[in-house]
Amino acid sequence: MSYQNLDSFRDPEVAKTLSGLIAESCQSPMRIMEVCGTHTVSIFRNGIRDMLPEDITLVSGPGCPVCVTDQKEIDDFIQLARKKNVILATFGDLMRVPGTQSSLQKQRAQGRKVKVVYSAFDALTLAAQNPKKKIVFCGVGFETTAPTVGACILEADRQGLKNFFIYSAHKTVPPALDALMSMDTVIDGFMMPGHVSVIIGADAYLPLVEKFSIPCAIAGFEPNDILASILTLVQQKEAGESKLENTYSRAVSPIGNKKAREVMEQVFDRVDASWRGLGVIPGSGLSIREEYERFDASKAFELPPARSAAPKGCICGAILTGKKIPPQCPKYKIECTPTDPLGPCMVSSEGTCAAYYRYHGAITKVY
Amino acid sequence: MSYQNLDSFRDPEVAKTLSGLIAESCQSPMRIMEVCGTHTVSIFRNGIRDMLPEDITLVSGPGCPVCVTDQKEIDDFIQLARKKNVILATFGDLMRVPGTQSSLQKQRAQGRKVKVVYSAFDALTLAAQNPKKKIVFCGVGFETTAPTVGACILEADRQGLKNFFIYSAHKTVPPALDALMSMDTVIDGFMMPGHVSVIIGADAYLPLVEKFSIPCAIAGFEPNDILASILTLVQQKEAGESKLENTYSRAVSPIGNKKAREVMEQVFDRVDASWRGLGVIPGSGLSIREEYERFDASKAFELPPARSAAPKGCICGAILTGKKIPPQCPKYKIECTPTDPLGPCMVSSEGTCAAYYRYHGAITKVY
Amino acid sequence: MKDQSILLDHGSGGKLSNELINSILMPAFDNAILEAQEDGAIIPINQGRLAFSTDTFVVDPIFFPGGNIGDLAVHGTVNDVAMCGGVPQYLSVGLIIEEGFEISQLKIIVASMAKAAAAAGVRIVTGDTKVVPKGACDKIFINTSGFGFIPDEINLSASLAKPGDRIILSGNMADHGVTILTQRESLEFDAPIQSDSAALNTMTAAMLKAAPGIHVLRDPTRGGVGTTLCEIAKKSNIGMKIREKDLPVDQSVMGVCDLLGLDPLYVANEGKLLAIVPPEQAEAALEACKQDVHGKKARFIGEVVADHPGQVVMQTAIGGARMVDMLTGEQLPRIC
Amino acid sequence: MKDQSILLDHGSGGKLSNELINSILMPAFDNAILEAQEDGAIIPINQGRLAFSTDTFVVDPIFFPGGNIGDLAVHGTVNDVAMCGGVPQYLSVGLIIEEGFEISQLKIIVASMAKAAAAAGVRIVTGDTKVVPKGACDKIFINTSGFGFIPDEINLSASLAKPGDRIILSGNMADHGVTILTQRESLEFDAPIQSDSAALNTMTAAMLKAAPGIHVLRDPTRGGVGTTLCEIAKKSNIGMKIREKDLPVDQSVMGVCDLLGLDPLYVANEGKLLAIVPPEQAEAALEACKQDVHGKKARFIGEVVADHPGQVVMQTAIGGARMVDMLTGEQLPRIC
Amino acid sequence: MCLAIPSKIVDIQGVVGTIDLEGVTRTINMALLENARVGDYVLVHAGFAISVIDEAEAAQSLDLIRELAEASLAEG
Amino acid sequence: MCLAIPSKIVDIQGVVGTIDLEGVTRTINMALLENARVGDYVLVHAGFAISVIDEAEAAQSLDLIRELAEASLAEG
Ligand code: SF4
Ligand code: SF4
Ligand SMILES: [Mg+2]
Ligand SMILES: [Mg+2]
Ligand SMILES: [Mg+2]
Ligand SMILES: [Mg+2]
Ligand SMILES: [Mg+2]
Ligand SMILES: [Mg+2]
Ligand SMILES: [Mg+2]
Ligand SMILES: [Mg+2]
Ligand SMILES: [Mg+2]
Ligand SMILES: [Mg+2]
Repeated sequence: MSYQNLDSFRDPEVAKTLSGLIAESCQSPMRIMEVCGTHTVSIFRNGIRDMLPEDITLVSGPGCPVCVTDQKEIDDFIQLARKKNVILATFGDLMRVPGTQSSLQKQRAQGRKVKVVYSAFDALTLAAQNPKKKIVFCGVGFETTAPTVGACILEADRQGLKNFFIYSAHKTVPPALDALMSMDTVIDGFMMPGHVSVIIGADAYLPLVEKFSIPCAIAGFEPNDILASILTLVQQKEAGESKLENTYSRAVSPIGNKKAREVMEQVFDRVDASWRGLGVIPGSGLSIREEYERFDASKAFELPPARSAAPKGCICGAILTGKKIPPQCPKYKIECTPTDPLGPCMVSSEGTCAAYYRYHGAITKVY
Repeated sequence: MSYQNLDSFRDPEVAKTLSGLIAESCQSPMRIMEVCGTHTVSIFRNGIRDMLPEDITLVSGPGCPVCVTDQKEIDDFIQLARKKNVILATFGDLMRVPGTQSSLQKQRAQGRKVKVVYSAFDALTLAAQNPKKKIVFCGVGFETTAPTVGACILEADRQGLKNFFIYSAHKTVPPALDALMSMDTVIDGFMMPGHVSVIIGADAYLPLVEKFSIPCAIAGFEPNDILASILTLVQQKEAGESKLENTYSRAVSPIGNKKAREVMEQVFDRVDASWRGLGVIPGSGLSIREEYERFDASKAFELPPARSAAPKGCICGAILTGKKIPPQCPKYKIECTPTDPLGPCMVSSEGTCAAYYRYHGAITKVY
Repeated sequence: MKDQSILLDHGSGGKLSNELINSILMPAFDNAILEAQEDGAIIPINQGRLAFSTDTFVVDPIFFPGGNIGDLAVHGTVNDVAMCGGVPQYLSVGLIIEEGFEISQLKIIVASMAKAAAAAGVRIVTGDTKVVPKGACDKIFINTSGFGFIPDEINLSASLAKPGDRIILSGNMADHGVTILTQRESLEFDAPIQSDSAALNTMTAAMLKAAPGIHVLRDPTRGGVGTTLCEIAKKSNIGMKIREKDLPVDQSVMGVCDLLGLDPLYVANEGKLLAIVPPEQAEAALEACKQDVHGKKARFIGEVVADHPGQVVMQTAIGGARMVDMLTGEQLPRIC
Repeated sequence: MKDQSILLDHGSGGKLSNELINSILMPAFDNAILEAQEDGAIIPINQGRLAFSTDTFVVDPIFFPGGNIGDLAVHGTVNDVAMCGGVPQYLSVGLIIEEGFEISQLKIIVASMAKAAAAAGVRIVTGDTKVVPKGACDKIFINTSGFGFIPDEINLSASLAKPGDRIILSGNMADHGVTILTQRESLEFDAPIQSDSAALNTMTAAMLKAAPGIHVLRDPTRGGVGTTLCEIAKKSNIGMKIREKDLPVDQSVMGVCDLLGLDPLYVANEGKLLAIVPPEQAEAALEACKQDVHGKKARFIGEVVADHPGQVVMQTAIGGARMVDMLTGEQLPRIC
Repeated sequence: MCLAIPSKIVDIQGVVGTIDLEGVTRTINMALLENARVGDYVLVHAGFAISVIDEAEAAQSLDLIRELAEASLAEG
Repeated sequence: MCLAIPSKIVDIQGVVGTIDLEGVTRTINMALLENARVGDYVLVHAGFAISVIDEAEAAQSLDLIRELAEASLAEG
């Protein structure tokens, strides 16, 4: 698997064939939800919408961790940045997300120490190097990311670090999909998140497929991965089938990454969690277990309940559940732009509204 | 006493008269030492040398506190600047003085916190405003300055400040003059430091006058103050007299400022002190009394004896005792300039070598 | 402007930069030459016109593979003058140095400036040096300003692109920005990549000689190729079509972009240009560009169209289409 | 240079500044126009000459009685161009802004720049904006560069002073430097003084019209009148005699200087000039200067002499004489 | 949702691995991956290796896609 | 040795005095000086008033100097 081989998954001839097959197979309107924000971005960046028959509608799901992070959690990150002696470490994704009053970017401009890291492990290193500072890492992400944070907590424990803290806003995908299907959403098929699946394994979706009888395909992130998964979804639907197809078998096994899951289970408890737009979903959150609670920023710091209020007029909830698309939001492109985002779906680089804004002009089929 | 009145002490007509009288009175060579560096600078800045007969030689004495500060004390200031959590507060005068290895200016360039203040009281304010920092003030100066520092220690005591420290390198003038006269120096008259005299009072010099039978005049700092004092010194010498004349009676009384002396005595003990160029002079230093030793930086901080070495080839000692003038130093203007000073006499703005360098060209009598 | 305080993004070369410039600076300094918002000012003089430009360099780290803040500062202004069609001749240098900065480093930087100026055939004719207290600036910042006369027959402006024009990019995208990023402490890459920092005035002179009818020259610095094309599309009120497969990126640079989630289309370049050329002179312009030592990988990346004025559309490598928008704020390493 | 690292004094406008410039920058950028070390570059062009200058402004505080960093930045470069005999016409602006800086403050600064530019009759025609992370600069720094054409009959240079010339100072010394000092937190003065920051191009134009034979114009900024005179004496290899009694200082300004132990001769000015004028045009030049709103207190302060070349000698107010040397490093408040 | 890039492992020292991505190298954490070996391609997410790419599966997917393509070309 | 400048006291509040030096005002510390009153000229050294200028003595010195001057002028 080198970049040479990857090229096959990007081959325009193959893409043309796949999109032709999709058009051929598709006989009736179909709404496919790509659960994962990275899929959303890949679809837009590669211009895939442009290659699909009009009958196929791609709707974006709740798979951008920044977008589904609850307003209170964002406000807590901001409260943490304001604490004395704290260096807040975060993935770049969170920097611009508007909290009720401020954002991490604005906190930094006011002189708070906010540091963008590429890995939770970089935050751990920061803690080891700055024994007099408290390093707090903003833990957001799904099953792909949570084990990396868990591994850092175990390592901090081994090193005996006393100045390393995690605020865990991690969430898990299957309960959210279950909740979504139980709502009044119209989804005819799921494109499943490839890298969450790497960890949880393909089999983790079997209960969902069974319970809701819905076509599902696990997809990689190259354009032809995505087209292939759409093709299988269309074929299933047209054949009246509801299966789980794994079109990303080079990375996703039926059982996933057991070691990563063990780390996750060792460090986190499953708890109810509040998702933006979806409300509280039972068992969908990961909180730090009692055994490691000395690393838990939500316990180590006083975080008086802020008056968190989701941005007025933002229909992120409807967007994240696939009920609406951004152009249906009255704020879209008017009061809400990437420069001045109102909701997180506009700020996250993989947020649905941002992707629409950036890549989706009036112009399609121009070539 | 407004600036209008001050003008009389700067009147060129008066100056011309006085210099004429000096020339008239002066019948034989005379070496007058202006003890005080501020006199040295005033003499140069006003071009007074240019107005005196050739028979009169003005030599500069040990009255620049920066110049006579022992190398070890300078090195201790630098050690203090290097201490963690310390803000070193200093009069601007000390910033550029070369220690054995570095200077405060260079320490600041390396990121140490060194702050120029106008008053020791500003350092006290700094301490009150920065309770988590230790503020160390570099105490240099003679009887004029020591009471101001003493008053700050009393105030710090009253406020209960725990983060305010003084390194006392203060010195007193009469013992130094006594020591000087006991050396092989040729001085025919003393121009006494006006502002030290403000504190210690004119009578403080009577023992010296008596012991060494030498003409003395307390002088103010306006050009005509200086000329008038020179005139009285010349007149004394020509008359074979040895008196103490107070030509600065508008500011200096026979008994001086009792309150200031009380503060000084309350806070400081008289101890032996090492003067650059003069060596150890008994009873010429002021160290903080036991009662206030919690404010004593030399006790609060560990200051391992540095290998202090006076700059090689610098003849500051001979300069400060009036034995030589800067042009007689082989380093003067060659290896030693205000830009790259070798000794403190070149760096202090009232240092003799700096004054010569700045104001004393080959050119005199050009107008 | 909605924000109350300056954010880093206001300096990103993207939309917030534009907003700052347009809502605060332009109205204040209000004049037609400035409003043209070219890379520099084009100034009519008694005989002929002058190109005049300024840039301040605050790159961190100040030494990086492929150059340092000194030669970068020379290249930057030389290029901006060249993009106006000027023949850069004279530069000024304004240094801001942090107290405590190593003289040895200053010497290296200044030597690089001198070398870069000599190589570009420009002279540094006036300067200014300020030293600020420790902590009041980050090591060293350099401003360069410069000007040069514009040959009479040359007329360049971002507002002159015409439908039918072809778009040339002189080489790989994103080398500079990615190089700088990989030098930051926390990212710790070991990458065989270096900044493309270079003076392009020889290239522009050759191109303008071969194709004096060139409509637009621009160096896609902050904001990258994507933002620069959008700016031109908006100013000329034309559309652009570009082809993803023709946008050259070094494979190592692409590797870093993939890992950090960056789009090379929006990453800074310091030795590349975009040329928008009427079709009849396009081949000649490309050929001249390719002859230059910094233009070997030059190629056509797209065309100007009458459709969708103000918008840049990209044919993706797999045959789809998507809009290319301006960069919003500095791209940050991300996991999503 | 002996020092290993940059000290604040290297930016003081005094000797260490000169040492830095002469030992590091000049050799590196090596060219005759730069070596002239005028306030800006004088550049021969096809027809005529251009004056070109740059300055970076890092004043702290950024707002002060009499102005702010914005109008100061315009005045500074306008004046340097004017001191070269140029008629300032075009300016560039390079902003470095600290993340978190208040936009409202930026607006005020930029408005002041615009006002100052309009008042001076110059246009800001190109610019650049950089934002650096919080802590990487101190609020805002501004570079301005500018140029203007020099009328054919004018020939100014610090190397052209001739024995017999008379020396004009256009007003009180030290207003700017002392104003800035009194604004620093720890000094806490309340003083009815303000910076003299002003554009002097109207004054220079009038003076050059009345006395086209003027030999030298200089604005005594950093380093003050004393340092500027020494520079001219050295470059022209002539001596100067000045009279202390004719050196005007505001009484309040003198009060602050006395209290802090500063010599106003070495304190910065931002709206004053020194003119060195052949005797036959001296009265006309002084008269023109006095007619200007910023030159009311102008006077002769001394003469150029053939004696003691390279040295400035002052007749003191009480009738003595002393040398005037260049400033060594920034003057600090002192007690001795 | 989760950027993860396939990269080649060129060194493993305990939990510290080194990846090579077209000449760019960087250390990553291997704590979440068992059985990875030098020479393997792994997916890297946020500085951690999370999965070994199964080359056989990759080849199989490609074959499948190619077959589809050829079938379609034959048709077309 | 010790710069000290004569300045007029325009206000005293406890140990805090305000001096006026040709329109420039600054607070100074009066702790070292007894009996100073508003209107007095004092010598200020390093932020502390250290001495009241005795105007009578000043006048007397001036008179003395002026006498000398006049005597000399008369001679010359
Ligand atoms: S466009 Fe903006 S306001 Fe509307 S849903 Fe998206 S983020 Fe919310
Ligand atoms: S000239 Fe320099 S070396 Fe000589 S005595 Fe003075 S300070 Fe020392
Ligand atoms: Mg520019
Ligand atoms: Mg540029
Ligand atoms: Mg300058
Ligand atoms: Mg720094
Ligand atoms: Mg440019
Ligand atoms: Mg100037
Ligand atoms: Mg200049
Ligand atoms: Mg200037
Ligand atoms: Mg620019
Ligand atoms: Mg700051």
